[in-house]
Amino acid sequence: MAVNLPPIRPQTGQKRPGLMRRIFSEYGQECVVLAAIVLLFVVVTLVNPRFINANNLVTIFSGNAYIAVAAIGMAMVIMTGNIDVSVGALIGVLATVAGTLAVSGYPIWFALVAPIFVGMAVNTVIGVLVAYAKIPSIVVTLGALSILRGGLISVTGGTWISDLPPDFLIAQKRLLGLPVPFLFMIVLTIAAFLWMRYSAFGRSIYAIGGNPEAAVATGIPVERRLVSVFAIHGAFAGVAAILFATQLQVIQSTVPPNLELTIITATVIGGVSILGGSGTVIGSTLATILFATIGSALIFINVSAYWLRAVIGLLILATVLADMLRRHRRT
Amino acid sequence: MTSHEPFISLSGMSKSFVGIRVLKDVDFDVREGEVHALLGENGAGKSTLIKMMAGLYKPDSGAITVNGEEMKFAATGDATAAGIATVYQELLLFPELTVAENVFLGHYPRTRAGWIDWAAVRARTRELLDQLDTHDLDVDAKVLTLSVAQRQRVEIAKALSRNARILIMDEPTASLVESDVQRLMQVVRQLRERGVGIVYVSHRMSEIFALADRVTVLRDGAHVATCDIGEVNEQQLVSMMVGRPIDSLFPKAEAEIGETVLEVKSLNHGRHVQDISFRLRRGEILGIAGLVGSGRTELALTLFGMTPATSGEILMEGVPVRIGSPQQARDLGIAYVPEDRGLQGLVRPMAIRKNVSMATIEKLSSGIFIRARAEAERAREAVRRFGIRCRDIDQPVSELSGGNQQKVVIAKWLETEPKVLILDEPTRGVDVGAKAEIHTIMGELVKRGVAILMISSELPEVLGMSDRMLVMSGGRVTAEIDRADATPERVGAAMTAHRGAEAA
Amino acid sequence: MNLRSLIRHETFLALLLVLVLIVLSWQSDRFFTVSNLLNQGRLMTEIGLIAIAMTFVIATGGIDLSVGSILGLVAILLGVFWQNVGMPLPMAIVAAVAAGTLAGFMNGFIITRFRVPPLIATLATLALYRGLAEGISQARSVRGYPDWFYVLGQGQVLGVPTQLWILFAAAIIAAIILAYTRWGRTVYAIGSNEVASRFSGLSVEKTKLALYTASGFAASLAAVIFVSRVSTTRSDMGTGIELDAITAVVLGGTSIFGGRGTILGTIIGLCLIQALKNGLSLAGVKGDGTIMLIGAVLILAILVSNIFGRSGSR
Amino acid sequence: QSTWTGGDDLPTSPLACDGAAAAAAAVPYDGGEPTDAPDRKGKTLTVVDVPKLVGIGYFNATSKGIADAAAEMGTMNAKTDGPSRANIDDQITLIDNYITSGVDGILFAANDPVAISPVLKKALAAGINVVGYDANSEPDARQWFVNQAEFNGIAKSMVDAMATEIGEDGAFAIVTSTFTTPNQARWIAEMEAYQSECYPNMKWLETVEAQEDNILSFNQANTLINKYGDEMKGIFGMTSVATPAAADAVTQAGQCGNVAVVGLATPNAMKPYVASDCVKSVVLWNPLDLGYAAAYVLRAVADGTLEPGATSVEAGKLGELQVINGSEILLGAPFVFTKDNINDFDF
Ligand SMILES: Nc1ncnc2c1ncn2[C@@H]1O[C@H](COP(=O)(O)OP(=O)(O)OP(=O)(O)O)[C@@H](O)[C@H]1O
Ligand SMILES: Nc1ncnc2c1ncn2[C@@H]1O[C@H](COP(=O)(O)OP(=O)(O)OP(=O)(O)O)[C@@H](O)[C@H]1O
Ligand SMILES: [Mg+2]
Ligand SMILES: [Mg+2]
Repeated sequence: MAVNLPPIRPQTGQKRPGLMRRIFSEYGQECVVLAAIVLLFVVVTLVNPRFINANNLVTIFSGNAYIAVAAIGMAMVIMTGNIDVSVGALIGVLATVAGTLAVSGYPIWFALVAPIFVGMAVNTVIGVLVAYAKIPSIVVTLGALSILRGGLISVTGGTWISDLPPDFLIAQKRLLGLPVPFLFMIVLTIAAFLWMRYSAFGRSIYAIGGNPEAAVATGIPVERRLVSVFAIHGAFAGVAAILFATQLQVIQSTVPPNLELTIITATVIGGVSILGGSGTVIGSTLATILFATIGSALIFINVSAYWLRAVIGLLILATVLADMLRRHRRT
Repeated sequence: MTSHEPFISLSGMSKSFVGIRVLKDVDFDVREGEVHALLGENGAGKSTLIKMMAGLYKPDSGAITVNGEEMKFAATGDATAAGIATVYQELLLFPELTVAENVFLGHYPRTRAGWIDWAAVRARTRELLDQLDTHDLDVDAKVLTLSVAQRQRVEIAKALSRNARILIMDEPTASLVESDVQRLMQVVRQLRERGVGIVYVSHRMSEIFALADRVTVLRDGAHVATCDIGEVNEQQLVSMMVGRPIDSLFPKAEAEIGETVLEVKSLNHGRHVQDISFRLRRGEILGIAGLVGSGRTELALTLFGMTPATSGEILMEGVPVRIGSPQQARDLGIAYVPEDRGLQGLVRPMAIRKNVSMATIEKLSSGIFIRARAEAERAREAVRRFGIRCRDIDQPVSELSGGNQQKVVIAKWLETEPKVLILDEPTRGVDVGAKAEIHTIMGELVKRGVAILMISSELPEVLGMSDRMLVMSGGRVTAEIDRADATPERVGAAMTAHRGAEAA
Repeated sequence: MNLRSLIRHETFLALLLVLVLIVLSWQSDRFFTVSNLLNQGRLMTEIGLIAIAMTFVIATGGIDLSVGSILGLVAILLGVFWQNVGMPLPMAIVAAVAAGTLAGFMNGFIITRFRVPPLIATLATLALYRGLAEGISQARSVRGYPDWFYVLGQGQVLGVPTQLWILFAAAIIAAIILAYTRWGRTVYAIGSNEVASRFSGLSVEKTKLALYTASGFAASLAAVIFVSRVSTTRSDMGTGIELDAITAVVLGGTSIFGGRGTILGTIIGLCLIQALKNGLSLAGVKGDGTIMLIGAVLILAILVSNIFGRSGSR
Repeated sequence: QSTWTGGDDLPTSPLACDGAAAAAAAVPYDGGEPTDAPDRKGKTLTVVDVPKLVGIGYFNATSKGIADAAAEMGTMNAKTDGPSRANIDDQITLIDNYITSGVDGILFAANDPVAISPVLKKALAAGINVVGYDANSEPDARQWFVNQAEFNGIAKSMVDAMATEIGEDGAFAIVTSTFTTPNQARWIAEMEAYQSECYPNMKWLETVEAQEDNILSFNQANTLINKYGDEMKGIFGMTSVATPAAADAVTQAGQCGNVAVVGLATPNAMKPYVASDCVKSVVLWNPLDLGYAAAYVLRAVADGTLEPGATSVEAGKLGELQVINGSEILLGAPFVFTKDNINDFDF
């Protein structure tokens, strides 16, 4: 049956879109968050120039670094189409582990490394339950949240850890003139970004989240990868716990209420799709910085403290809606 | 260049799902440099057999021999390593990743440092796509922006990137328009020349005869026959598949054509529906032909209220109406059987009963309560009327074969007693037997005075079934052709024509 | 996947509940008494009301994380309307509940109109509504409600705590709606395949809007009962209640991916959690031990029902 | 620069600036009475202690104090069980369960004075002896309340300490947990009243929330330092979480000596900062003593030795404690820890 074939368009003359366009189309949400940060900086600095003094920049960029680090692991988990609501409790457990080791005479390096491995171990169990037992991750981690939170209290009885050796308090130190938490955040974010962008393992995270069925058919060992991703997330939680534990000279055995929600919020506001398969860790780190900026900015421009949380909520909502409008325009 | 030793051979393959045997002791083999067609009705077990060859399913029993060596495929990786690549029925790509990544995911070329060599990934993808005559596809485009035909090209490039000795293609042409089918067949021949062995599954007889060297027919999970293509004719193949002869492929029922039911005047919606006008009469089948992206589906969606028209006029039985939602369309007597059965047509985990009643659930309720007895009655009636093969009406639709699933969608919409029925690719991926049944149903409907708007990418189907045809290109109607004047050449010309250059 | 495995999960859960009841009453003779059980019913009403609405939301494949914040907001508005604005209390209640329902409607509007995924939308409003509660309250608590108001949270009708009647009624109405009406059918259809539901002419957007509104209403009702039970109003009320409600719902067998779940399951899940909290406490287990055990039960229950029922997986 | 409006609408009663004791008006007993309480004289009591939350140093100390007293008396089985979050609802549920399980006595520190009252009344109605400490309920919902220090007394100690450090015209800010936490809210209200009366030239910059979150407290203190620079001379920490975090912020910002930190905190958490001279005064009572006294009061109530109208009670090693405000027992004046004495304490 003879049918006229459509003409084949040769490649020539078809140019790739410009760099800015590509960045904006690929990293749209990151751009929105970055724009929000810049906008806040400009506006607040106009109102109160002290906002950009060096110390305040340190406070903004390093004060929430542990949340950003935890959000890196969370971003990976969310990209595979899963979620973890137990990470807040896990950070509490790991901080206590680090502190306990440090004051009971173990070498400092051991106290600093142990939480990473404990975090990996705990999350490996979670990962196995998700990947092999096929329990939805929200169910497993809701359960883990209860277990870790209850376990922490019943083991520690809620005592605080003080008398920490000075060398242990790495988050208070500076390297090359920059605060260590900030360096951790930046280095880990960039490393994780590059790893996810350019390593085969990293790409498979996107693949699993984007189309799990296809991942199986392509020969990606989905179950093993899922366990690994949870374990890596545990390692990041370990690093976050260390930054959390070494910022002050005492370690509280309770963690900030709703820490897990803060971390998840940072991740999704940063553009990681909860449906899996897209987003970057740069976005989640930018979102953490955005939260810190908002918190600081509202104090600087004298928003009544009572309304502070409402304003934060409104700004988060605005960011979300801005992203949605951007997407709708594109389609 | 066909060698006579099979590259891969399967013997005594059996497989059961939840206690039901879907493959019974099947033998199958493929040689290098041949096209081996695999035929069978929906649910005959073709995809299941293929998935075992690909290492996706483990056989309950049976042996796989590759190059004379017995193999166990524990995972898809083992099959790929053995030189077997698969293009699945439901294209398995990663929508958020780029074309190049999709092609090389899982076996990226590495730099010496162990990182992915992106330059090589892109260059080699370009090369593979060029080999497939697909020069217009950007290797950096995200797959989610591609059309079905383009995605398929990516799948084939992916298979080739692994230097496959055997390429399995499960219904590769199911969602392609004719022109793309031709290009695909070209590619298949080219691969055969290079010595690749190809397993080719399709429900379209014309392709089988144009391509295949050998055919194997499955029925109800059992092996019926394997023979050279020269030994059989179409009639024989069909009766081997169905177990009975089928007289005519496109039975055109003679129905009386009545007054105009639906009239559309210069309808517009976005880029894909521009200035469309036509009339549809009672008892008439109006076929719409066109290439992928010609806007046929968009037109249907606009008529059905999914994407309401931005301008233009729609008249139902002479009365101007506004259609802003599928509910309004339904209440006006328009029904739409969508092109993507799994995504748009069915709630697959739900029972047949609930799917059938879905569009008429208000009618089947007193107040807010569903009248379960009446609902079951209607469903049973539909199962009987359309010959839906199922255990009972409470069986989840996901367990039915493709053709039967399609009948459930049609049954659902006929429950609304529509005046206008829009069928978008009604027989896509449906076997010959079921296809004939669906065509028979269409014939009965027009006899009862329903007006049918049929979109199909299978030219013989449009030509065979329609009373009149619209041809679309670039979002516009480029030709309106009566049954008597319709020839493949005329329609083909109009499909690629631009407005103003209407094929007269 | 279908009705059969559903029944299986709930049967299993019910058996587990019976087992827990037997073990616990063996541990403490004060556990299995009418007054204790009724009292537990009083304590679980707020979470129960929220969980019932949440069952619908999760069955459509959505989620509502803002319920705890809506509860706080409604509690504050109730107090502020009554004390600062000077409305009569019944009117203040109605106005506050209306506001909370509106908050739920806002969630639905953001989700349906702007196509924001429910998790993200309600994470944002979780922060927003709590912030509004704080801002409006100016950190003041409101106390000293008239006595009649406490009937709701502290009183009894026919020997049964007042709010338990409300929970019963809500559960029965919700169970009937979900199981036997076309709204319920629409909920399941949306949860299983939203696109196909839209193509079948079901009003997907309207249904979702209604569900998030209903979720806001349930949280508002819970707020009124909560205020009446504890006799005071604070802006931090209901913090974290969303996770408790979600726990009950998923323990009850509702699939987090949508399309599956029953009110009966949710109620059994709720009772199981409350029985554990209460019974273990009576048996001398401390609060932290109890929450660990509840976490383990949640995981194990879904694990076991996965193994036997092959449900729960995607 | 909002003045403090948080907390509740109760009137403030600032102490005299020179510390002259206000004439205490005799208030009749306004506590509740258990109904049909069995005679518990001399019998071993089963007691549950329900603090605001478990898992923080302060309530660990009170809990230990209770345990110490119980061990000393030998006639009390005390157990601590509290919510893992400072949550009014969880606390109520716990108490409710203990009522059902049939304890002899309940010791509590309320997350909310009003919210906890119905369940405490229920306990009284069940014949259980109820004694509060640290954070009160409504008076008639319990029998006695052991008051660690009166709100106005704490306010005076705090503001006096700050004035000594930064001068009577210095500017300061406050870091608290949440505006709704009743004790903190009362203290802040009393501080404002006292400061505006006795140090009218001091400048109140602002009050920020930091939950019970030490990193957030640290960040908030830092932000205050960055915002006000030299203008701000002092920071009040209102909780045992916020105070060390604020001290750490000042230390890490290199502002020791420029920004004073005064606050409520436990000595152990503050030792490093006091040792480095960054913090000069920490205000607190001894929570061990608080728990200890509460246990003794409960014993006395059960034995019938502490009855409505009494003016003092015997509390083991603490000696005689005074009854104030009708049904409260005063632990003593708040204690100010300094470099000289802080190492004598370990809690
Ligand atoms: N995962 C599964 N679980 C249960 N039954 C299955 C599963 N996969 C396939 N089946 C059943 O096995 C039978 C064979 O299915 P298969 O997909 O192999 O058919 P097919 O020949 O490829 O049909 P089609 O032409 O429609 O693609 C069908 O009855 C189908 O319902
Ligand atoms: N240029 C394009 N780039 C990406 N996707 C396209 C393009 N053109 C069309 N598509 C996609 O291809 C699909 C088919 O297009 P459309 O529905 O307009 O045409 P049709 O004639 O109905 O084709 P079909 O044969 O698929 O029914 C649509 O889903 C559309 O999104
Ligand atoms: Mg198939
Ligand atoms: Mg189409």
